[in-house]
Amino acid sequence: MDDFEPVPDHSTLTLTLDGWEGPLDLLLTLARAQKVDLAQISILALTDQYIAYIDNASSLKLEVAADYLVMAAWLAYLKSCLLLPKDPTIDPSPEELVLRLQLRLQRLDAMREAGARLLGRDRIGRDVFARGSPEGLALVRNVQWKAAAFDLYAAYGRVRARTQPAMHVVAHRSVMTLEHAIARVSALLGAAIDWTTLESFLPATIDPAYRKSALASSFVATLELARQGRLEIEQDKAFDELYVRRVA
Amino acid sequence: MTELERAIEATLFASAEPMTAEEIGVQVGADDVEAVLAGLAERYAGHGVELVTRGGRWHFQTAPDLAHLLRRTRDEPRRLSRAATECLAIIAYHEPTSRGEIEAIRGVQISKGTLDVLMEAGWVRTAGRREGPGRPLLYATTPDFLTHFGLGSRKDLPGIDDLKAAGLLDPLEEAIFELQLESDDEEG
Amino acid sequence: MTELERAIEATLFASAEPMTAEEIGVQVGADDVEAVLAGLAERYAGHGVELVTRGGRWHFQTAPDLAHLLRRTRDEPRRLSRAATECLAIIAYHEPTSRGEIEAIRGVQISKGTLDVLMEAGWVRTAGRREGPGRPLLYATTPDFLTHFGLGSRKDLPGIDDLKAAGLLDPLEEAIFELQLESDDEEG
Repeated sequence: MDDFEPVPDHSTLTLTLDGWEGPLDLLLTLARAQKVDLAQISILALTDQYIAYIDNASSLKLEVAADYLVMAAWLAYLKSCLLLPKDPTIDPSPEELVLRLQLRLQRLDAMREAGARLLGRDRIGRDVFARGSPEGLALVRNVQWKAAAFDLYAAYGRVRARTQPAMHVVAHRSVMTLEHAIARVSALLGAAIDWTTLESFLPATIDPAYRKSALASSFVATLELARQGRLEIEQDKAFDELYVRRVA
Repeated sequence: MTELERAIEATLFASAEPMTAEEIGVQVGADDVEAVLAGLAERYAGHGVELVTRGGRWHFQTAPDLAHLLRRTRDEPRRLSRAATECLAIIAYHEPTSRGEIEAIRGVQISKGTLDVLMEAGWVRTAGRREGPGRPLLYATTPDFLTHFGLGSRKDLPGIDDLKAAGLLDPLEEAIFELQLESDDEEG
Repeated sequence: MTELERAIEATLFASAEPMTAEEIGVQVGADDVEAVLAGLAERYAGHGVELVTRGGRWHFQTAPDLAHLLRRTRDEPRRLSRAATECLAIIAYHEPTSRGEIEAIRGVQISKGTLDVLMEAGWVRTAGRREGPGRPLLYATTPDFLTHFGLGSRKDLPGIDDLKAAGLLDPLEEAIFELQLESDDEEG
């Protein structure tokens, strides 16, 4: 298909037809063989050549040949119109059809020639060359990062809020720790040989919250000391006063 | 040589692609570089390297008459099939044109891949659709086509004026399509 | 311009590599091209393009004083991503701090590009390594950071009360913040 002038091979028409780019291509090649201006081409002679070529086909691959046979039929029709006495009722007239066929052949021929002339021009990379190693024009993107102070602080708040486990710390509240209560109760027990209320061990304070904490811690402290066998606990009934006494 | 000439010369030497006068102006920070470009092209006339304009884009290239010196070490550019060459010519001389029109001129269907090859080469692009029956896709050539084939513009297509004068580039009349009668109708 | 000059000019222009005088001679089919090369270089002196020799090899290059024209810069304002903003905030409040610590505080890994962006923006710098296992690289903010965010010093970073008042800390406990402020004090 790369060859611009395929050579017809009459012995194997199937292959030969494959070599043509359609019936028009075949017609054009035959027309050019007449070596006259395509506008002056003898359509009668061309028709005879074309039909003879097709008739010489010993075997036809039908799907390839269909277009060629249609063209042959059309040319045979055109030839008969040209040879028969003029019938003015036929429109378009045979002369008009001849003109159109000539124009078509000229158009294809012109484009074929134009293609060849294009390919023959001074082409870049074949005949003329661009610079071998252009430095290139660099477009340096100077990114200017933007962020507002608020974005920064909001981001920090977001991070902390997202990642820290909720941790609840009781703030501004004095408490008596268990260790402190154990130490206090142990010390006070030395003075209290008899049954004494737990409340009497509590420190004097006006802070009710601290008093509550001291009571709770001291109670746990007495339980711990009782477990250690250092004191005894007594209570008459639920929610009644708690009495403690040192173990002698 | 003026500073502007120097700047334009350097810009076009450095650019990996042909540039329009407008792009060059932006690059060198000047308006109206056309006249300077023309002057620069004149200055290079007769050199081994020339400044040329193709489809409104400027680039430096080696002088065509030195091809024999430079060709030996290089590969031939892609060889186009006959079908692709004819397609390219038909598109260039008729653009924008449809696949149907290309097939009508060649009298044969375009096999798959033919237009692809031309588009891959960067010479042909799609150019919208024609309003009308079937809204066929249209094809046209690219600036790279002009650059590659050394054409200042489509006016420089070989023989285009003569072909036009002879009516060979006129829009195809429907009647001509009927030449092949049934076979074309089937495809249409 | 002589034919030999033209041939050499075109050869060097089209060559992808600098060429020795000998290679050029082979290409253009001439002996003793040195003198011609020198003449050609002189012809180009003062142009936007120069013919130079480096280590015995000749090539064309754009004039060094025009480099700024060939490298156009364009300012592109771009908003800092959410990840980068968080990262920057953590560094600001905890500096100097390591990548590992930032990730621990964010609870999300940071991509390599994030710290790069902050350093490119000029707001974060590396600040040595922490003695200890792995000797992690430390990051801190720069004076530009303070300037950009309108801070006189890092002590001007809003503390807990400010953030809380702004509603930025809703699910956050004060104690955590006190902890953080202590660590700030240590560094201050």
